[in-house]
Amino acid sequence: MPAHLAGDGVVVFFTQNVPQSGKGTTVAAESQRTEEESVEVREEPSENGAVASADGEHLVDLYKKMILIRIFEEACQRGFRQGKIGGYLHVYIGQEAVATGFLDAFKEGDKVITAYRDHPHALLLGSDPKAVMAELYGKGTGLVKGKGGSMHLFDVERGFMGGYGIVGGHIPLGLGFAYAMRYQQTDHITQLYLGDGSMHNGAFHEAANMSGLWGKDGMNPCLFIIENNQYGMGTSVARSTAMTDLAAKFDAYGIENEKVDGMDIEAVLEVAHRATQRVRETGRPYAVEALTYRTVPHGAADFFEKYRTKDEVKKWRERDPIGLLEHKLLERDVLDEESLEEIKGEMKETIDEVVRFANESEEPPIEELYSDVYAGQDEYLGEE
Amino acid sequence: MPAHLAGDGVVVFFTQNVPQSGKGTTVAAESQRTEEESVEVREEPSENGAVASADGEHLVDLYKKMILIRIFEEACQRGFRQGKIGGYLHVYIGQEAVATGFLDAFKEGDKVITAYRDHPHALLLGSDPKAVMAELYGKGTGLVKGKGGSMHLFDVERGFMGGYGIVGGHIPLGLGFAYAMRYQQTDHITQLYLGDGSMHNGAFHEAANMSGLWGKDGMNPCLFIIENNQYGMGTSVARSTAMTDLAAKFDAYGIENEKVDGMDIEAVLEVAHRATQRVRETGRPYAVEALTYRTVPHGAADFFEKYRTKDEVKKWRERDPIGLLEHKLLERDVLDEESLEEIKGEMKETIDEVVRFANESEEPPIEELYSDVYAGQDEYLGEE
Amino acid sequence: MPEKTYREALREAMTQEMESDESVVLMGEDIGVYGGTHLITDGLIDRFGPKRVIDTPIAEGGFTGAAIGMAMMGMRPVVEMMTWNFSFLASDQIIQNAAKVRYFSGGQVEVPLVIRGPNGGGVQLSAQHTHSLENMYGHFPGLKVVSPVTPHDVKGMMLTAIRDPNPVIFLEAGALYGTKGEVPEGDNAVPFGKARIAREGDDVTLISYGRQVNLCLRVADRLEEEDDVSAEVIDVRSIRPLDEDTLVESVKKTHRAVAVQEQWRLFGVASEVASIIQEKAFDYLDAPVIRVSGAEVPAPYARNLELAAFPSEEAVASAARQVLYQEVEA
Amino acid sequence: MPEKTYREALREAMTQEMESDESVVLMGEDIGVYGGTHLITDGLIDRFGPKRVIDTPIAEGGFTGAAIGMAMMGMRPVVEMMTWNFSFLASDQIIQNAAKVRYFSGGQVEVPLVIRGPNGGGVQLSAQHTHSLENMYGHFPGLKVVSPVTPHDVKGMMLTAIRDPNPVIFLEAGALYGTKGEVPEGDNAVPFGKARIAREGDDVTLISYGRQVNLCLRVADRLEEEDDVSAEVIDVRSIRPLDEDTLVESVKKTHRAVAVQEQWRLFGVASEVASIIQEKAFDYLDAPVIRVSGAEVPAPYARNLELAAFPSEEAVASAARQVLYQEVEA
Ligand SMILES: Cc1ncc(C[n+]2csc(CCOP(=O)(O)OP(=O)(O)O)c2C)c(N)n1
Ligand SMILES: Cc1ncc(C[n+]2csc(CCOP(=O)(O)OP(=O)(O)O)c2C)c(N)n1
Ligand SMILES: [Mg+2]
Ligand SMILES: [Mg+2]
Repeated sequence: MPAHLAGDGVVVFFTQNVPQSGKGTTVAAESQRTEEESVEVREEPSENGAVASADGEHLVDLYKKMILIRIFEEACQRGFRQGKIGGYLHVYIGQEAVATGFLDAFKEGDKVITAYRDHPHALLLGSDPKAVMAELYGKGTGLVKGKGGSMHLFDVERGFMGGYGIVGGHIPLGLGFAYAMRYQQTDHITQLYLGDGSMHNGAFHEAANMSGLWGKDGMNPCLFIIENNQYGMGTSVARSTAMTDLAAKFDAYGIENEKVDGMDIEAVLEVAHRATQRVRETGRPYAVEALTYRTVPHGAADFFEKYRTKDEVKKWRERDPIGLLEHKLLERDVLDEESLEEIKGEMKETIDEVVRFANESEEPPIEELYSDVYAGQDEYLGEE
Repeated sequence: MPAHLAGDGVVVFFTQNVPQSGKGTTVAAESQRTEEESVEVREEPSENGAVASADGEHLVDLYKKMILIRIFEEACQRGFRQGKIGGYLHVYIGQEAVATGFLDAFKEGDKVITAYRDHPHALLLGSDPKAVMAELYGKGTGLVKGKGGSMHLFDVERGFMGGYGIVGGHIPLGLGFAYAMRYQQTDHITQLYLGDGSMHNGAFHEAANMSGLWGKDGMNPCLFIIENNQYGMGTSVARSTAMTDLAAKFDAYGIENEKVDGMDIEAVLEVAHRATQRVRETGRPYAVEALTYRTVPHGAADFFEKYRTKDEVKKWRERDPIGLLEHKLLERDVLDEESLEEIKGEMKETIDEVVRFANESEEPPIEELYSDVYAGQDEYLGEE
Repeated sequence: MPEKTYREALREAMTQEMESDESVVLMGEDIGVYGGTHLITDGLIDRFGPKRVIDTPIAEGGFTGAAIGMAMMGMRPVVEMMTWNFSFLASDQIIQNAAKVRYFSGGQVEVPLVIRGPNGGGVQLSAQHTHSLENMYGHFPGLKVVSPVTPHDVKGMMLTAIRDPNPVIFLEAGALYGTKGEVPEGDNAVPFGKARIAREGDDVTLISYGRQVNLCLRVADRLEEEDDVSAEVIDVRSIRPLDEDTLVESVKKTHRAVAVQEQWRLFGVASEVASIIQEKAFDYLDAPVIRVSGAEVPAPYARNLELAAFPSEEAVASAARQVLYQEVEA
Repeated sequence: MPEKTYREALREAMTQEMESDESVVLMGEDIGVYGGTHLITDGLIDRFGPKRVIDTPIAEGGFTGAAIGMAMMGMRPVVEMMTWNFSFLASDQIIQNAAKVRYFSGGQVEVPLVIRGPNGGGVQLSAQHTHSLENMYGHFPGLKVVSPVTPHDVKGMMLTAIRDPNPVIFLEAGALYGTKGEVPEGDNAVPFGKARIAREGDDVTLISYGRQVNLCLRVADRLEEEDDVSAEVIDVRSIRPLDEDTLVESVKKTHRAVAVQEQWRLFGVASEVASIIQEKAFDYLDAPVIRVSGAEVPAPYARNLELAAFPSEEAVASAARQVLYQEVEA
């Protein structure tokens, strides 16, 4: 069962054991749905294929996750403005459907790696939101003991391999995981998240090429998930490359690819399960470009945005993934306005508690400065 | 006039003022040949377009150049085995038609940059073969005063910007030249040579992407010339990437591209003039993958070649660019066997003289160790 | 003299040189339309246009290499490394090409290139975003490396850097972009290779650079107050070339020295300083040169840990006291 | 004990560990089918297959990063950097990920990774192919850096490196791959952090590592013959951690030291050594520690220039004489 958000005393409210009955959307040609599954979606998607559309309960579950992320991220922004959170802070507001959809296809044993916009990935994998927030608050109760901060979340036990601050630098690591998982003869895969801006960096190129190459021997089950939020900081895709079809860039590496509307959780879900399954079965990489948008500034410290118009932001807000999902839930009579409000209300309370926990936690003990430098006997090689 | 091979006392034997009358091969659609030009091919190709095929005299000229390269390179290999040449030595044997063809389209003011397999580029741009050989012999009379050796030939006055030893590392520099030439409002271009193996390196990716991007504003007249000799050291193209169409990799950067038979000098010539003209006119990059083969080991120190079969080498030797050209010259009655032998004989003598010069030259004076570290007043910042 | 921030002084130097020399261009990530992540280049794209203020993709190696190519063609690019932490990605270009191409071309080219950006720690930027790379780049012949700490010097050294025909690694005290100081109008070019005596004193020499100079000045005040000790503070400011004479002269006067750096101890600037002093002022030293460095750990995020990782007033004062009151045998 | 070449000793260590531990794999350019450009891995692909001896594209950053990922998953990759000169391209992966990911993950992962290859000059490899990067990598906490010079040590330290749960920068004396020495069969693991006394002596300590150890041994013989001086030669061999004690103990005995390195002077290993000795053996020193380094120029190609650029017997002997016969005041 998804220990998910089950932090000490935090209400667990995601539906468990979601049955996945197909409801309209396409099923990947090469895979077939089995009848009547009552496995947990996140932990074990259908044995031999992709899910089709999610049913109502499943959508509600995903809705709650997206709301969790949204409210958590808003709390982060407040914490930053209050000076409680330091360093660099990048939130996922506007992009929630992407990680939420793809991690729905996560299977225990899989590995997830991303850059610095990493809170949702930890939360969705079940890291305790209290520990995540405490990390941002620089506390000893933090997910990585206060040592990494916002950009360096890790929850290795749950498959979350981090949390990296150098654009593109994490990409080669993801292939390494994928190789290792095949070398160790498991059927696990890597979900490797990357930004549009990172694709013009050499690290991406070298990694994608090697992934394609190793994939020929079935040694690289790596799903590249491009979070194309249209900008790398203030530089739009069109100002960073002459060839703006990011998915198609994978052609150069022999990696099959497609695009998905990253604002529509159902669309993401469909491709997520299908692509995940395919990568798992073949040991070959696959790439999905999710078209999305961050409706907030790049980093929490950014105070002006010369590089895009208010109008543009407004237009994208109309396709806000949470708004879109609410619309579906209402339209399909899965939830009414009141229940939506209720969910948000509950989540706010939860997050208030999370923030309180982070705030009240102690700073890490000073000895922590010197630990974890080396593994084994020589943790610290300096003086004192 | 091509000062070309006009080293001190070295016979100048390339035809000057080569008229370019089309003779059969295709003319690029967008360009037209003017009547009766008697300009030097290398210095000024037709005003408003590509050349078509070369006439007999021109072919003889190119033949001599290719023979020069071949015999020069063979002399290098001997010098290496004799211990006269140190360090790393990479020769161009088998690939002669590529640089010879492309540099036929070189126009004064253009810039040429390549990696370490750089002797032909210097020779074709008119560097004194004596100075080139003396460089390899580590002498003060060398092209770069004995400081760079085989991998670092430079002849900036003639447009040769080097000679680099880090695979891929020179590629970004080439774009910089191209940008500068437009910034300085000239119509010059960069001829940027790169190996098949270098294309999987991040430097290539970042550079090609920026070139495509800058090209949108006409700010990157850069002709990428891929010397695809099938291997990066012992690793074949197919063992280094899952997508082996190297020209097509430029699609990812919005750079138009094509392939050419790099063993057929006439084919190279055609694309060289057409592509050069196009890049010059548009300020946009263009890429040509020349399919070729080095029929010798990667480096002069390599003593075994487990990575390819003798049979494969033999097959490619049948398409040796010099052999192919000889065949054409004979078939078209441009030269007879005897004149071919005569040309080779003369060239051997010339190169013998070149080698003698290199051998008899003095080592650089020890003060040279300390010069050229910094420009301006502080040439050397160390002690003594 | 007008007071300006470090940021303004820096921008002023670049603007001045861009106005007087068309070959000067700026390049980097988000320096144009976005205004620069640290606002150093804010407004310059409007003034000089996108051909001279060039926004690049996130490709440190690629754009640094392109800038080297431009410099070889006679342009004078000033490249922003958004932070020096990203420069590992460009280190091949910087070390293998910029530093050496003049030499291995037998002097046929020059590389008048400046690479600039914030160096050193900030506030809780954590492990991947906290580096002091002066020793790393300072090791390589062919490069010049400077590290100005005052608004005056950042302007003056930037003027010198842009005019220098060699590649200059320009390490800004990123944590001090907002601090003010006197900055002359016009041309206050500061030569490289000359250390600055930030405070005169007789009893002990505190040697440092970058934001640690301010730390040393505070410690000097404290030593004066608490110990009645007169400390001289030297701002090395030019890492390569390094002004050995000023260091040695000072120690010949004070007989005691402490070298302070934010970077890690092994193979750092302080080791070089100690090494030079013991070599050139051996007979004048009344105590070993003591080094104060950052803790030997990747930078932690939590503020309390981070503060413990950077050199502190206490650590510097205690090192000074150690060299001051040391019993000397022999 | 059987005599083996440095190359054979190295291969033996890797082979032994591959046989006993399935998680050990090799990666790098042309290490498999081609046999390794320096033949270190020759024959291993036939023995262990292409899944354990992985030929990579020319993508130093990419494959080093992939190896870090494998190591984080419990594999033990041994990456060949064809030569360390290419490692600038991987320096971001090495410094930002390998060295730090354990720390910034709060200890959740280990990175049992070895990156190995030839370091230092060869014969006329010229500017881009001649670097000694021990100080560069040695600066960063999280890495271990070693530099064995004997066939015995290269085997023993490789065994230790592969078993170490941390990233190890393994700098081979590339110029000595063909030299022979005694190498025990089986397990001769050499611990990190312990310097080796290559020759005992009483009058002066020559401190070095890599191929300069052999140079120092020759100089020691010469000093014995020509000056009747007994020189101790220390092979540092472990750059990080650095064995300060052995250095300090030796100098407490000899009172005089020369530190020799092929690398450039500023911020090099010799500066660190000098700095440590003056700090910890101040009262024992009868002369300053003198450093002998490579000339402050990119490596030239011509053999006569190259020889003048590397430390020579003459330079080391003259430095030794300088510290031996120095008039000491005070
Ligand atoms: C190598 C490197 N260069 C620059 C930066 C500074 N930087 C941080 S985030 C960012 C933009 C990245 O854009 P993208 O990959 O699209 O991710 P997004 O922030 O949009 O999620 C930049 C340039 C960095 N962290 N690393
Ligand atoms: C960054 C880097 N990695 C490795 C090497 C070693 N090396 C020298 S040449 C070469 C092969 C390059 O192949 P390719 O680009 O196809 O050029 P070719 O030699 O075939 O002309 C390699 C790996 C290097 N010089 N630089
Ligand atoms: Mg983005
Ligand atoms: Mg090749």
